[in-house]
Amino acid sequence: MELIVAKYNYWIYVVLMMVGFYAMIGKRNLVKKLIGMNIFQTAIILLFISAGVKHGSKIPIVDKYEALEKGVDVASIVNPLPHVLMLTAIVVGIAVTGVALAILLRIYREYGTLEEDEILEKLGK
Amino acid sequence: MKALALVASLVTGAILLYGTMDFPAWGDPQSPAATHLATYFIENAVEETHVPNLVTAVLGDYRGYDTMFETVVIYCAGLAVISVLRRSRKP
Amino acid sequence: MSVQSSIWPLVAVLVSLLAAIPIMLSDRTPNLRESWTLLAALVKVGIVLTLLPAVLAGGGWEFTIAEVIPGVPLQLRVDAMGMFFALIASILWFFTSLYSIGYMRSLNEHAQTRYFASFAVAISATLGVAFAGNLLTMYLFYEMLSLSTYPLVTHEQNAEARKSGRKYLTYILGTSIGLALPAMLIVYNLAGNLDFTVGGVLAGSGVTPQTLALLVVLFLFGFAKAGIMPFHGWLPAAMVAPTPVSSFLHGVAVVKAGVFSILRVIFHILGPETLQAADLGAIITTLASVTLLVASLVALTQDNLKRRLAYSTIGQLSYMVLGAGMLTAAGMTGGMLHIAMHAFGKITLFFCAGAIYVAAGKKYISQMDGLGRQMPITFVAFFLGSLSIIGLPPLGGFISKWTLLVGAVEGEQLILVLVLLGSSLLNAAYFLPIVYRAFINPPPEGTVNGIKEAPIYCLGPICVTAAASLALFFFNGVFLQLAQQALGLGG
Amino acid sequence: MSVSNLHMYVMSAPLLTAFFVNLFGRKSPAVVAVLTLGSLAFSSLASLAVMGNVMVHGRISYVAGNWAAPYGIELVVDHLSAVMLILISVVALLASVSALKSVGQELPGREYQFFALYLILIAGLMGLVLTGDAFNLYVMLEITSITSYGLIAMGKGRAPLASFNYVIMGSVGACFYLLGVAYLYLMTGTLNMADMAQILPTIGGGAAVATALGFILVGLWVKMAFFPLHGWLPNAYSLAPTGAGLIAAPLVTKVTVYLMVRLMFWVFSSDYLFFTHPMVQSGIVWAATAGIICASALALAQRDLKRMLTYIIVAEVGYMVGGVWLANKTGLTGAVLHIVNDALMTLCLFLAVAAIVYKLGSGEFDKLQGIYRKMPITMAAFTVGAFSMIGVPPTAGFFSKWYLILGGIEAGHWEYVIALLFSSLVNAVLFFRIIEIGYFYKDEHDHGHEQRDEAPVLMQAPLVVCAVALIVIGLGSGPLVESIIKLALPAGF
Amino acid sequence: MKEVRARAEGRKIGESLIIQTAVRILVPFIQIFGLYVIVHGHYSPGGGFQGGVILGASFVLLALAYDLKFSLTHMSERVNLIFGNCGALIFVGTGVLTALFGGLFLDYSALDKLIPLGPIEWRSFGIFIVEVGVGLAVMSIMASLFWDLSSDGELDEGL
Repeated sequence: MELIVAKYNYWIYVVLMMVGFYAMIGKRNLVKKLIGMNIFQTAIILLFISAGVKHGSKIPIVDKYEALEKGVDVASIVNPLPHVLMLTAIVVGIAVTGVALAILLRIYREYGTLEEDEILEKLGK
Repeated sequence: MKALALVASLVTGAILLYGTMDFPAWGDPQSPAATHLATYFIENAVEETHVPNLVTAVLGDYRGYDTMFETVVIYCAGLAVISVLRRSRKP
Repeated sequence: MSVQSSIWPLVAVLVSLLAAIPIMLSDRTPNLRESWTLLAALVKVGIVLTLLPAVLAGGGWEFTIAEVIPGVPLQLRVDAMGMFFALIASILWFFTSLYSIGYMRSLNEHAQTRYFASFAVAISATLGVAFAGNLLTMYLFYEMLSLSTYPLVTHEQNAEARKSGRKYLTYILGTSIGLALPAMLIVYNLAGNLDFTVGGVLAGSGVTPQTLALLVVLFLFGFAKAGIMPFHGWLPAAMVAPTPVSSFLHGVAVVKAGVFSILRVIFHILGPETLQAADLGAIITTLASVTLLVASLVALTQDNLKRRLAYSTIGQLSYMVLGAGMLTAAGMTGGMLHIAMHAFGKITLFFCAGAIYVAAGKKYISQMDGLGRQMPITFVAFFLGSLSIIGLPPLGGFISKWTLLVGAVEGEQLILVLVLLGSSLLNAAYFLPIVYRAFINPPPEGTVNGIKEAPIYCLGPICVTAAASLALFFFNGVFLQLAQQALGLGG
Repeated sequence: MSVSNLHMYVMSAPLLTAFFVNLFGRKSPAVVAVLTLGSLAFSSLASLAVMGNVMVHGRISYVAGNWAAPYGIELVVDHLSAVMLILISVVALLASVSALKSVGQELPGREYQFFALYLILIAGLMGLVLTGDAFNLYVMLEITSITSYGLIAMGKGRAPLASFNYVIMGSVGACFYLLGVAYLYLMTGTLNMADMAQILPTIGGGAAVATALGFILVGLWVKMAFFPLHGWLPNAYSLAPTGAGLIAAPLVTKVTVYLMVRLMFWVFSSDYLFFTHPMVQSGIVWAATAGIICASALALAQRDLKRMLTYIIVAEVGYMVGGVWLANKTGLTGAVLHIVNDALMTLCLFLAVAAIVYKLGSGEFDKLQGIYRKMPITMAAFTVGAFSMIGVPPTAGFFSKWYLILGGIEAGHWEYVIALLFSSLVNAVLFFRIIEIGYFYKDEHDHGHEQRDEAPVLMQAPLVVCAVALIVIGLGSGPLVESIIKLALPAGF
Repeated sequence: MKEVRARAEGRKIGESLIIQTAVRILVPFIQIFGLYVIVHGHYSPGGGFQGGVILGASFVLLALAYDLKFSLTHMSERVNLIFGNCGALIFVGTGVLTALFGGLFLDYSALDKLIPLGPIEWRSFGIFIVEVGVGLAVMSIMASLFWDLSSDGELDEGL
């Protein structure tokens, strides 16, 4: 029980991950698959961000001159690295989504539908 | 198919949860993630780059190489969308 | 004399491979094309003969092409055993080339350029097998031989030829990749190198008898060109090829390359003494004996002359393997000698079959009644060839079969003596009726009496090889000496 | 600065050129051609120089931005990555020569878009090879993926559908990989591979590390189309524009295999990988075995040249993964050598296919009758590539197979040995079927000499170079292994 | 796609005067704010990506309120392409430039040889340069993504 309370952030992300993953491989609608992919990525982003949290610390922006003179109190500042990584990951996610949407438009142009079953049916003909 | 997908995602989730057993608790200031690299960045970034926003400092300089490719990624995406969607025009 | 480094072995191997290029380029001018073939053949014989004296004197030649795998270079080495085979192959190539020209032109065959080019590559590969300095190099040329003969087998390009080609490749590539390659790797794993060494590279490597037995079986079947049953099926199928191909490649080069490889492996990789110690000769002799007898029996039932010759070849090949399997000095020598004797005898027979086809258009034995009267020279040569194969004096075949018998007696293997004798009887039973039919039976009524001898290009080589079979009874010193040197006996 | 920047130029040349291609290439394909070939030629030469540097100075640790290793992003230039750099740039150069023609035919007027993506894909692959940072690897992985998605979706007909399938599968792979990295980051607090390798033994192999390893592996397997996660590959590569197949087929899967090797041996220790859970190790070899056999069998069922080759690629991935997981040096040597050889032989075959498609419009078997007489040079080179695939000495393919089989024998994994032999035989059947159709089928209508109708010289030249390279590399594989590949293997393994 | 467009035209979605005017007034402020976010990334949350997205969003807003062609009159596709390329070029070019000036790749302090500001100041300034590059690229790509996706690659009407 303690396990769950102390680490509930992991539980949340895993649940989100499962939702996304299920949508990616289980749904028959191509757009839903894409949405699943986004949920999956969000789950990972949450994991990273939650790893950066330190209780009782604030955002990683310091006063320049004060910092140069006195140094920075490490404990008071949140870990900036996951934020950096996730900025990158978000951008990558956007890029993939954009390309995927473009491809979906092409598919729609070709088959007039985005349901996998219907497309397969048309291909079968 | 759907049942298979459900099982697959449940199994994946279970494995991931199993992996979290070793993890530090949420917000633990002593966790490896919060101590190893992070300490260095917090202590030295301002001094070494004169940028008070640590995220920007790390993003633009320490991990500038990453960021460069991040830009390339988004550039690629734009390019890919154009090349996928635009129809060939007669010159 | 010791082993010297020299580029000549490589030249000997490559000369015909390189000749393939001008042959292909002179597609439109047949005369020029054929002169390339003959030129290359002559050069090749010349080089092999110049290399001979040093080998007879106990020396050798060596050339390393590239170090491809640690401890295993691509290396050519001319030793006694290789020279033995190279001598036969290069001399017979020259005559086959002459014969091919006559045969192909008489029948006005298509795609002659491809034919001659493939032929050139094939002989290059054969010499490579002969001169290979280690197992890997031999394997390389062995594969090259398989691939270059494929277009020859499929030459006709009809459904039957394609089917035979598929069968040929399935057997040959299937066994060489599936069986010989892993066997080679196991040897490499055990010994750390693959050099041919007198006494066997595995001698003293502490190989267990079980592994050794596995290796023997893998190699024996892996070199399926030797036609050990049950991997013999490709040989009768490959008879759809033009006769010069059958005669040279499937009478001499290809099949002998298989036998040669097996002998090489037994003598210089596994080692006769290692095999003896593990008591594994019996596997080889049993397999060979069965093939020998079964093939001879099947040959009896064949009406198509070339197919009968093919089954005869399968049987005769097993003689050689049988000799090696006896693991006695005389037996092994006999096995090697039989390579030479059978080569000259069988090529004569195939040449004759081709000549009959060119001159009379007949493929089946039952059609050959009285043909001997119209084509006396051909059938006399045929008679001599068959006597040699049967093993009667005064022909070359007698020498090798006699040595084999001595080997069997030496090894106190009575059954093998019986097998050898019985099989010779069978040989007689499937060859002599043909001769009888041709000379004694009257020609069937109503046949047009326009059949003459084959063209001189065909007839010449026939006479030479038939004469050679005869001569080998008296002058076989070179081959005997080479065979004994290869086994590390005597000289 | 004593440290050489050469490898950075190798990578940034195609990257910078991509922008210029996109800016100035709209009007004339000639500009595109000059820029592309120029930059790739520069990269090829420079990568050779990088190799020379590495041979002299050993491993070069390069930190982008001049920040010490775990804080900045480390780039690793050692023998292994130098080999890969050469491979990528040379393959890309050869492929692009041919692709220029083929894209000009299939996507007229859109060369600049195609080649901008193409060049970024190459830069991304080089980045993948160079990086020593686990997260940077993810970014690079996505660059290569996004460009491939785009390139593949430029094809006609069903190509977008195949591409979308690839998007989903590729994203699953990338996400799994990122999850693995996240777990490692949470446990070690670092993203630098060398740093991770130092920290991991101190924290022991607990549940999180095992999970991380598992997810990283599965993620990469999806990306490299390791059976049974290969579903996306055959459609994607066979329906893509020919020019895209030319670059993706030889490189993408092979580079991913390289990544697996890099992550396995430079992050996790071989002890941890192979001896903590021996069942896993042999299980993966069995999976590779199954993959090789199934993919080979599937290849037999194809009636189109491109599709057949895609299944062979899947089988070859099984070779390499199996070789790596044999847990001995010979197997690993074989796998690394096979990365190089397989890239070249796949390139050779795809170049030939590109030439055939250029002339005939498709690579269906029925159309191939009499092709040997029409395109003798192309088909001769194709035959060399085919022999290499089958593993006929002295072509390169034989020697890597040699090491792989030897590794299998040493490790006692006979099933893997048998699978390799089986796959070689299947390849023999596959290719001789084509040779038979192309060479020995008489054309029903025309008995005379068929007209020579070769592909353009620009498509033949790289093909011939590639075929010759296969033989040269085969003959030179001894020195190659001794002086480069041996040094490229992880130390202490 | 056609039906959607026809419906949109029929009902004149987006042709609302209130919205159009509001957007007209808002867009310059949005753009200035975007620039601010880019430039002020050193001192507050923000930076190239965030600012670039805001800038891109201003064009998206224009296209939504009016139509696609209108937003193209403000920023033609050609210019947009040049912006995108230049943005990425600035970043990669900076990297190559630092290498050419004898430093390691992306080591901004190496540019000190070009204009002596002091290595650490150059780091700060280098970050600024690349952030501007990122901002340009992201803006252009965001706009381009929207244009292409909303008009199915035809760049005519939009949604």
